Amino acid sequence: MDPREVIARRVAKELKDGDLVNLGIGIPTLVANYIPSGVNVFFQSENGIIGMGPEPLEGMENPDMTNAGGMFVTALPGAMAFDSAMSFGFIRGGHLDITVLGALQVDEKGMLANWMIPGKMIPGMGGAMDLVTGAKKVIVAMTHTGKGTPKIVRKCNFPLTSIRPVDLIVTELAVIEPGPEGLVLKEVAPNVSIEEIQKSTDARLIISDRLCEMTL
Amino acid sequence: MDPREVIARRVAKELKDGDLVNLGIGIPTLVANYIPSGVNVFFQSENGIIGMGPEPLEGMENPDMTNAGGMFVTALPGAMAFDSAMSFGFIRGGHLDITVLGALQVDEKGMLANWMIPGKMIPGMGGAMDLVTGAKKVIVAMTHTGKGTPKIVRKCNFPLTSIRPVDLIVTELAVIEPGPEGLVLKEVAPNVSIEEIQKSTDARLIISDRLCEMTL
Amino acid sequence: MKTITRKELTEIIRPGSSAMIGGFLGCGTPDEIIDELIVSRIGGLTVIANDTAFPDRGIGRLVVNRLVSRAIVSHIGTNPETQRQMIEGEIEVELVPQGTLAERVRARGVGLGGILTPTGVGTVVEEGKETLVVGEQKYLLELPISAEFAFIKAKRADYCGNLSYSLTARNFNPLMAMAAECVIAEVEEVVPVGSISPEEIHTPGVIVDYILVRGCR
Amino acid sequence: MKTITRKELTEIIRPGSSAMIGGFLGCGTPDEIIDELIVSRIGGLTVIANDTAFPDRGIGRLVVNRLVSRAIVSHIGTNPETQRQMIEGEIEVELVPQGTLAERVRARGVGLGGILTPTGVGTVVEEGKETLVVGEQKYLLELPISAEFAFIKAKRADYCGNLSYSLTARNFNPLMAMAAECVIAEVEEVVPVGSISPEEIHTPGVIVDYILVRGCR
Repeated sequence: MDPREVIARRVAKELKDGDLVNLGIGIPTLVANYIPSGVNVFFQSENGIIGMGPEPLEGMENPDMTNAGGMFVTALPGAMAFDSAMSFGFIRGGHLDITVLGALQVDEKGMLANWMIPGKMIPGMGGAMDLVTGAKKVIVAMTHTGKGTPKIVRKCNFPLTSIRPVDLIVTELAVIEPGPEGLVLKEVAPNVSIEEIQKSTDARLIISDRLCEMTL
Repeated sequence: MDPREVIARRVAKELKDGDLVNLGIGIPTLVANYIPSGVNVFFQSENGIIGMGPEPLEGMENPDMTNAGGMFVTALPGAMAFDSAMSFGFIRGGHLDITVLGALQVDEKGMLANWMIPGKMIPGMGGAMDLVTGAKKVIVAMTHTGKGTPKIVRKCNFPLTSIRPVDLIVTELAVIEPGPEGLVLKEVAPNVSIEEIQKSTDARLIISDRLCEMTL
Repeated sequence: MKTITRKELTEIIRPGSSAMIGGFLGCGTPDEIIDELIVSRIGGLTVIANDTAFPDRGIGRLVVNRLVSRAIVSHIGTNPETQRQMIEGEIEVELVPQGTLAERVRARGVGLGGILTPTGVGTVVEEGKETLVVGEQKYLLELPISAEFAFIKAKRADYCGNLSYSLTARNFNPLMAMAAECVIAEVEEVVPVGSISPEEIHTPGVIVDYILVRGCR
Repeated sequence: MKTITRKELTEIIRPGSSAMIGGFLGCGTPDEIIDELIVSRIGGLTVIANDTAFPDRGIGRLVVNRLVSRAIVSHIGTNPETQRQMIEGEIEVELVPQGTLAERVRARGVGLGGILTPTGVGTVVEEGKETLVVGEQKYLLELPISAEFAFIKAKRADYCGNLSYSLTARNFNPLMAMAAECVIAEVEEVVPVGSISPEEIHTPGVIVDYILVRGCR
């Protein structure tokens, strides 16, 4: 299975019926494809909608209906449109149950850096700082390393997105939960050893007493 | 002419075409009856509407359409409804051209007290503090005295509504403009002498060089 | 979101609760929720609202029935009973400028730690509050206000709990729906999901806990 | 409110102006106003917007045409040209978290002196800013942001200038309409007064200065 699909499938299992969910660009967007049956969630998009649906069929695009990545989307029955202040009101005000974002780095304290590589790439924080600060649950969905370089590090050296720690890190190799003692390895992907995971991880991992295999 | 009508007619002449106007309860409400012809203004009401129209005909009242005094009103074509934060956004944000309010006291510095008589009557400030602080032009419309007691005083001893001075005071006797030197008497009602006005006024009045008779 | 009956309200709302209640002099107030509070004598309430309406209307009826121990409102002038109870020390009243009240409720709902307003500077409203000077203008720091419940009134709901308000009955309702822990909305009708357009929905169903349909006992 | 043509825009907007521009990655951006700025080479602009869109779309085209000297935005990741100009010092970019940008624009429009937000605390966004602790939580004091112009895009206007937005094309537009000295709205059509319901009007005509109808040269 494609690593991106592994990540998206595992994250999708975190969604509960009735949740208000915001998916970031990239791998997080794929999560929408794997919502467990019987689970109904509402997707919020920063640009001003709750109840966002999938990509429209060709020829049915509307220029006034896009997601936070600028792609055409649809509105599901019961969708609601609003302005940017209201949109971030939902996010900052604690009404968003889950946000799923990508990362450049996550560290031992659960700190996330995802909006800038000094001197190299400065896309800007967009809505990420508000999302990480305000959502009830923050899930990082990312490949375990970036071109072989560990993204799970001892301490972020890229600028932080927030001082609020993330709640869960899901990669194609593992599920890791930041806790008071550090990063706890909770699940490993099939046919992947703990040693392999630790080798691809700069931060020290604490092995959970209840370590299990990742199911998708 | 009824003193209240005199006041309302004179205030109405201050309204300019296109103005966004908020009228308080009591005499200010009467202003709407005397808008000069050719002048089109938009009435805003704190409870959430721009484009408020007159009282409905009997049998055409709607429980969801009232003014800030709780009376049934109508919506004119082009009316807009909004929530209380937006409503005071227009007021505090400087979008309201004119607010017309009643007063308990106005003083030599143009300070207004209109929401409480200590130990006696405490209706509360409602929207008055925001209106006086935020409107571009604040007009006090009131009878010159309250049961013989001057309402235009040297210094308010009732709690202030705002530290922003009012722009104009209109009574059945006079039009008075607060300025850096004090209260300037600008217009006197027909058949009323300056002496009579000063006698009903606790504050010292400065007689304008261009004093004229009030026209209605 | 769950649809409930008037009787079920009494299992959810405990005496002594704090509640934001929508409405402006009774317009846009959830009257049937108020009816039930009165019938079931759920008292000792802290009420956050624009006003206490009239003795025979809206929130005023809660005051007359002595169910309110504390009121945080902008105006009590239309309800002599509130003034009487306040003067005799039977009810505690905190007066807040209307625009400030709206922003304090909103601040809570949208996760702000406070707002700076020029309203109230130099008046008794300033007492006990932190002030800040920004660009030579002085402002009061006004803090968010929260409550256990929001009792709101909407015109319509759909079966997802999305709410739509009507004309001046909107007022504080959408702000309060964002700011309280448990949101109970009284509506005139429930319509199929998808029959309210995205622009006409003012409060999303995901933040509404219970719907009480008027006339459904 | 006055209806104007594209040519008249050039008499109103001076080079070196500050302008808030609606839109989110080009969705809800007034494209014909941007066309005219490009054709008439009105440059040296300070742009306040959510983002700089794409090189061939929306505000991105102003950047590519070198009409922007300063941008206050939340995101430039979709426009490599903005990043290039920033790195080479040709354009000044201030990055603001999206929710903070929305509240700063709103604060100006509704007359607040600032807002306290938890967003950005402990990050580079905190640098140079006043912080306040309210109830053990630390907040940044974020200040209002204003501009000479707001260039906004609405779906419809009526002949009073009342505006109605569509779906996700709403975004920053209604906030910006409140916050700028001169508001120029580009609309797809103008309809008779009274044909947009009070609940569907998002920006009142009284705060709109000019309307440009798409396709009217």
